[in-house]
Amino acid sequence: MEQLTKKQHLELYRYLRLTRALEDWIFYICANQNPQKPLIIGKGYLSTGQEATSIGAAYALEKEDWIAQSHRDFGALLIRGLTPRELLLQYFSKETGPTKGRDANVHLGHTGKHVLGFISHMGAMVPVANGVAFAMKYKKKKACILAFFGDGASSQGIVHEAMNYAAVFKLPVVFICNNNRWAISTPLEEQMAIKNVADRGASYGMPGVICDGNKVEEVYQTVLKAVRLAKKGGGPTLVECKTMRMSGHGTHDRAKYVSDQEIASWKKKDPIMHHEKLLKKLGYADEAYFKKIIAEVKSEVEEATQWAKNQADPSIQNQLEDVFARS
Amino acid sequence: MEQLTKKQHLELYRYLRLTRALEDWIFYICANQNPQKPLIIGKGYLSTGQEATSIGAAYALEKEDWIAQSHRDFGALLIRGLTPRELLLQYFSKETGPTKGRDANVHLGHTGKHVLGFISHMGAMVPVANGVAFAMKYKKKKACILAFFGDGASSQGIVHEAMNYAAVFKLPVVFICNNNRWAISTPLEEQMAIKNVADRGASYGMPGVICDGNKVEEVYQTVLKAVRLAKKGGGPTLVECKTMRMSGHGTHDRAKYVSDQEIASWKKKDPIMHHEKLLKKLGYADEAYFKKIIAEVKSEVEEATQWAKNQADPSIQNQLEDVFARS
Amino acid sequence: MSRSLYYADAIREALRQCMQEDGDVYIFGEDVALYGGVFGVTKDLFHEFGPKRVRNTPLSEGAILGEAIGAAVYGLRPVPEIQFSDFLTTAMSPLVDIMATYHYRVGTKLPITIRAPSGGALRIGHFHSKCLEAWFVHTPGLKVVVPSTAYDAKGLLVSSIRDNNPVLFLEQKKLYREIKDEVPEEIYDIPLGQAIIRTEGSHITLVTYGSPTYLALKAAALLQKEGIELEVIDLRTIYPFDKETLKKSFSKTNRVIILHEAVKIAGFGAELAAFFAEECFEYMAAPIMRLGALHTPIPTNPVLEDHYLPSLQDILDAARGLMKY
Amino acid sequence: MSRSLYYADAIREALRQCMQEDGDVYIFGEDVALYGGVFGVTKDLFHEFGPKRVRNTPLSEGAILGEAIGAAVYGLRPVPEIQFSDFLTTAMSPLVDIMATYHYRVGTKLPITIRAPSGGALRIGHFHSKCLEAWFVHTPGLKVVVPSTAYDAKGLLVSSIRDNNPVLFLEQKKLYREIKDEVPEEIYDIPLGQAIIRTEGSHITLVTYGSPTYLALKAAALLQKEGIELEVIDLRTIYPFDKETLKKSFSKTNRVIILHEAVKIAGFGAELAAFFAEECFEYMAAPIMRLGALHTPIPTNPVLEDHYLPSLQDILDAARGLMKY
Ligand SMILES: Cc1ncc(C[n+]2csc(CCOP(=O)(O)OP(=O)(O)O)c2C)c(N)n1
Ligand SMILES: Cc1ncc(C[n+]2csc(CCOP(=O)(O)OP(=O)(O)O)c2C)c(N)n1
Ligand SMILES: [Mg+2]
Ligand SMILES: [Mg+2]
Repeated sequence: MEQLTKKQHLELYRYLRLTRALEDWIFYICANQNPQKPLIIGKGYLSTGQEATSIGAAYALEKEDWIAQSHRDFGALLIRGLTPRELLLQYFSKETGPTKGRDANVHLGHTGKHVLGFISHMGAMVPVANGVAFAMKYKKKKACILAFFGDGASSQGIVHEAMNYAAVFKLPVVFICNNNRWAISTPLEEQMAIKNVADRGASYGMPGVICDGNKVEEVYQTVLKAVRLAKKGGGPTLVECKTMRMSGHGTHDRAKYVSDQEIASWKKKDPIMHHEKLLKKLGYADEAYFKKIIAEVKSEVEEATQWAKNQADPSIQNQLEDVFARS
Repeated sequence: MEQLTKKQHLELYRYLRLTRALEDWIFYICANQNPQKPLIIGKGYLSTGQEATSIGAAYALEKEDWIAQSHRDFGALLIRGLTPRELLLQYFSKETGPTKGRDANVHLGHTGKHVLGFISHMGAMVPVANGVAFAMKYKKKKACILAFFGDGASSQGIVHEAMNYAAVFKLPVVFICNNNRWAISTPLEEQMAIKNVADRGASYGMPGVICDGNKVEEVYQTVLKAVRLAKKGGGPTLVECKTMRMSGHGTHDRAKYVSDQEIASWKKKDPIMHHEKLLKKLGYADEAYFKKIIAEVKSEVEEATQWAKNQADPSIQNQLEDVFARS
Repeated sequence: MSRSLYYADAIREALRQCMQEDGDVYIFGEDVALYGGVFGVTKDLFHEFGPKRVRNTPLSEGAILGEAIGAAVYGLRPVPEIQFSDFLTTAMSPLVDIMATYHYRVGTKLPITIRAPSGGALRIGHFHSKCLEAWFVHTPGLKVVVPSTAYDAKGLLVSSIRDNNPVLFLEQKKLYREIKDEVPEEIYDIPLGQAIIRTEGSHITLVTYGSPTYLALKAAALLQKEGIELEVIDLRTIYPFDKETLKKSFSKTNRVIILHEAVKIAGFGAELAAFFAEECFEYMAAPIMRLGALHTPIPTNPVLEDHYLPSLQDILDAARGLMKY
Repeated sequence: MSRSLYYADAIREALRQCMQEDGDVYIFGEDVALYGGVFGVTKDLFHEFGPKRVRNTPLSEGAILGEAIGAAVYGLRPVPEIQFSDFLTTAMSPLVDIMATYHYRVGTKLPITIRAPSGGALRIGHFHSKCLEAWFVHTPGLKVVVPSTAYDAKGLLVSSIRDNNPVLFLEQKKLYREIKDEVPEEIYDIPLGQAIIRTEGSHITLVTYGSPTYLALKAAALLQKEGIELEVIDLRTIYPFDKETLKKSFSKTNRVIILHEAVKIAGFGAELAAFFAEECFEYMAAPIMRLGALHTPIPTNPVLEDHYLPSLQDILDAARGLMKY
C-alpha cells in the first residue's frame, strides 16, 4: 500500500475544507436569498459529511483519467480542476458557467477537465463511463474512469447493465458507490435486502470492496488499488464507501425522517474531524494550520461568489443553433 | 426432500414427450409450409432439449399459483392447463386462440390459467411477476409465481430491478433462470464474466441455487423448495437451471455458431433420455410404455393441428374497441 | 359542501376517497409513504391507510410499473407515483410495451393510474420539467389526463382510478400550490374525454390543457379589450380528446390557436392542428397556429426558460395575426 | 461504377467504407459480429475489421447506448445497432436524456449513428414492427433518417456517420432484401434534410418516407390512368425535414396526402399536416389528409395487420376524395 506524503495529506485536507466551505456557502445562499430574485437557481445538493468519499476517490486519478460524477461530488470536481468560480457560475446559472446557464447546480460536465455531463436520472451516467473506458482501450490509452453513484441509484437497472458490461469487456472503470444510507427519505433497509452494495461485485465477476467513506486516506488507498488494476487491464472494481448524508436531500429538505441519534452518531465520524486528527497524529499539522486553511478557503469562496454573481446572465442567442454541433 | 410418486414421474414423462412432440411438429410445419400461405405466422421458438427446466419448475406449482413464462416455456404452459390446441391456435394466429390472432407464437397469456401475457422484450415480464406476488400478499393468498428468463435476459436492467425489489418486499416469487448457454448467437462468455447466474442471489439477499436443468426431477425438487419458502413468507429465490438450447434461436436459425462438439456433448444429456433411464431404473416404465406415450402425444398433436388449422381466422371486428376495456 | 383547495390537496383528497371507497386501490412509489412524496401530495395517507396501502419503493421505475401491471392482472387497482414524469424514460418498456397492449392482446383489463408530475416554468431544468404527453397519445392503449384546476384534478383522478384502463395522470407540478379553487367535499367524477370551455368567445378558438390554460385566460382578458374574443378550451383529457367541443367552437370562430408547454415540433398540438385541417376544413378561415416550446432541451436560467416556453406575447401576436384573415 | 444492390447490402457497404475511411468508426450491438446481425446487415465486417471494431454485446440496450455516448465524448464515432427499434423502449434514458441534450448542455459533440430496423408488414407482431419515429422527432437534439432505397440508404448512412450529432437511422426491415437499386461503388453522401421527388404530378402532393413510398408510387401509377397526378415526395430525413420541397410542391398542387406506417394519431404525419396548415395556408384548397395505422397495437395475423396498416385503397380513396375540392 502506497503511503500518502505529507504534501498529499495536506492537499487532501485543503480539498475537504474547500468543498465544505463551498457547500456551506451554497447552503447559506439558498437559505437567505430572495426567492423572487434568487442568485442560486433551484436547490443545492450538498455532500456535507461525505466529502471524503468523493475526494479520496478522485485523488487516486491522474490527469488522463476521467470521472462520471454523481450529484454529491463537488470534491471530485474540484480535484479535476473545476474552480469554485466555475461551480458557482453553474449554481448561479450564468452564461460563462460550464453549461452556459442552460443547466444548473450539479448538472454539469467539462470535457476539457475529463468530467462527464451529469444528468438527473440516477445511475444514467454509469454506462456512459463504460464508453469512455472502452474508448481508452480502443485508443490504447493507459487511463481509467471513476463512475460514482449512490445507494439509491444502485437500484436502477442501468447500473446493473453497466457493471455486467464492464466486467465482460474488462473495461478500465472503477465503480464507486457512495452509500450514504438514504435516497431522499428512503432508508437503506427499504432499498435493498443486503448489507453491502459491494457484494454485487462478485455477481458480475469483479472485486467488490468496502471502505470507510469518511476516511479520506482509506478511500484513496482503496480506489488507488482499483485504479491500478484497471489500468493494468485487470478490469473493473466495485468500491463501496460507507458514509452518511448529513444534509437534507437538497437545501430545501430538513430531513426530519432521519433520527437525531443517527445524525449524532455520524457527527462523531465527520471526515474533516477525522482527517484533522490524523494530521495531528502524523505531526503534519496543528490547530493553527487548520485555522489558516479554514480562513483561506473561506475567502476563496467568498471572492468566487462576489466574482461569479456579477457575471453575465445567459442570452437567448444561439439557443436553437447550439442544440446540434456544426458539422 | 419430497419424493415424486410413480404417478407424478409418469406424468412428468408425458409432459416432456408432449412438449417435444408439439414443438417438433411446429418445427416441421415451419420447415415445410408454403411461405406464401403459411399456417404458422412467423417463426417457431422451441424449447427442444431444455424442456425439463420449464416442466420441472411449473410442476412444483399448485392451482392458485401463477407463472410469468419466457419464450421457451411451452412445457410450463401445458402444465398450467393450456392445451396443444390452444397453443397451435396461437401459432396459427387464429381468432379463437389465446390472443385472438393479435399476437402469435410464444407471445401469449391466459389469465384464467394464471399465465401472464409474455412480451418480446427480454426480461420485461420479471417485474410484472412481482406485481402478481405483491397482490397475493395483499389479498392474503398463500400462493406464489414463477418468473422465467434466460441467460441473455439476465443482462437486462429490469431483471435486476425486479430481483432487488422482490427481495426488499419478500415477495413470493421464484426467479427461474434457464441458462441455456446462448442468446441468439452470443455465447455465455460474451454475456457475463461469471460462471453462475445464481451467484446473483446473494447480491440481492435471496438464496441462489443451481440445478441441472436437464433433470426434470431435480428441477422440480429445487423449485419446490423455493416455492415452499416463498409461500411461507420467506421471500424469493433465484434458481438457475443449467441447460442448453438444442435448436436454433428460432426455426429459421441453423445455429452454425454452435460447435458440433457442444451439441454432441449435450445430446447425451437429453432430458427425455435422462428421464426414461430414471423411470426404468425405478421400475416405473419400460420401452413399451415409452412407445405408447410417444404414439399418444403424437396423435394428440396431430389431432390438435387438424382441428386448429380449420378454426376461423380473426376478423377485423372489435380491433379498435378492444384496445381498451369497457368500464 | 365545497371549499377552496389547492390543486395538490384536491389530488390527495381524491386518493383518500378512492382508497376509502375501494380496498383494492393502493399507492406506491419513491418517498410516497411517511415523507408524503417530494411534492407532499400523498402526505398523511400513510398514517391513515398504513404501510400496506401506501408504500415506499426502491429507486426503480421499471420495477414500479412492472408491479402495477402484475397487481392489476391479479385484480388490484394500483396507483403508482413516478416522482417526475421525466423519469418515465427509465420505464418505457413496462408502460408502452406491456401496459398499453395488455387488454388488446390478452383480454384482461389493467386498471392502473400512473400519477406523474409534469411540466416546467419552475427553473428546475431539463430533467425535471419535460412534457412528454405526445409520446403517450401516440401509444394505443393509454389514456392521458392533464388537469388544470383543483376541481378537475379531483374529479378526473377519481375517474381515472375507477377506469378499467391504464391512465397516465400528468399532474401539473407548477400548479400544486399555485392554484386554489372550489372543490366539493364528497367524491365525484368528471368523465374522461370531455373538454371544458373556460371562457366563451366568437373570434378565435384557443385550445390548450394543463397549466398554460391560465396563460390563455390572461391573453383572453387582454385581447377582449382590443375587441378580440378568444374562446379558451381546456381539453383536460388529451387521449381521448373531445373532438365535438373543438369542432363546435371552430365552426363558430373559424380560427384557432393551439397552445401547449411541450416542444412544438411533433407535440400533441400537431395532432390537434392535423385534426382541424383534416376534419374541419370547411370552417378554416386562417392558418392553424401552434404555440409550443422551442426545439431545444429545457434550460434552467429564467431568461432562457422564458424564451423557451410559449409566452403571453406569443398568444397576443398569434391572435392579432389571425384577425387579419 | 454502379451496380444493383439490395437495401441491406448497400447499408453494409456504407458501414464498410466509413470504417475504412475513419479508424474511429466502430460497430457494436447484439449478435453483430460473427453472426452478422439478425438481418445479416453486418455480415463479414467482423472478418474484415476484427473484434475491436465489430463487437457483440450483452443483451443490454441501455449499456449499448451508454457506451456510445461515452465513446463519442472521448472522440470515437460509434455506430451501435439496436436489433429492432422496438427495443429502444429499454434504452430511452440514454437516448433522449443524455444523448439528445449533450451538445446543448455540455458543448461537446456526439457523433453517434444508431442503426435500428423499423417498421411492419412482416407479420412479426407488435414487438418487432413498431414505428416510433414521432417520439424522436419530438426530442430536440436527435436527427432522424428513414431511407427507402438502397441508393439512399448508403448515401444517408455515410452522411449520418460523418455527421457530428446523434442520428437515429431507422432502417426499413421490410426492404432489406425486397428492394434492389443502382448503387455507386465508391463512397458518397446524401445531405441530411433533403427530400426527393419520386414522381412528379400536378394534382396532389403525397408526402411519405420509408417503405410506404412504394405504396405511394403504386397508387400514383393507378391514379394516373384516371387522370389524377400524384407528386410523390419521399422525405428521407424526417428531422430535420425539407420544408422547401414540401412548400414548393404544395404551392402547385394545393392538395396533400400524408402517408406513414406509424400509428396515425400523434404520429409524425401530424407534424407535417400542422406544418401545411400553419405555414402553407394560402395554398390549401382541400382538407389535409393523413393516412397512418389504426390506433391499436400491431396485430400479427395478416388479415389484421393489413387492416391495421394504411392500404393502397386508402390512398386511392383519399386522392379521389381530394379531387372533389
Ligand atoms: C431515475 C430517477 N428516479 C428518481 C429520481 C429522483 N431522485 C433524485 S435523487 C434521488 C435519491 C438518490 O439516492 P442516492 O442514489 O442514494 O443518492 P444520494 O442523494 O443519497 O446521494 C431520487 C429518488 C431521479 N433523479 N432519477
Ligand atoms: C430487450 C430485447 N433486446 C433484444 C431482443 C432480441 N432477442 C430476442 S431473444 C434474444 C436472446 C435471448 O437470450 P436468452 O435470454 O438467453 O433466451 P434464449 O433465447 O436463449 O432462451 C434476443 C437478443 C429482445 N427480444 N429484447
Ligand atoms: Mg444515498
Ligand atoms: Mg439463452
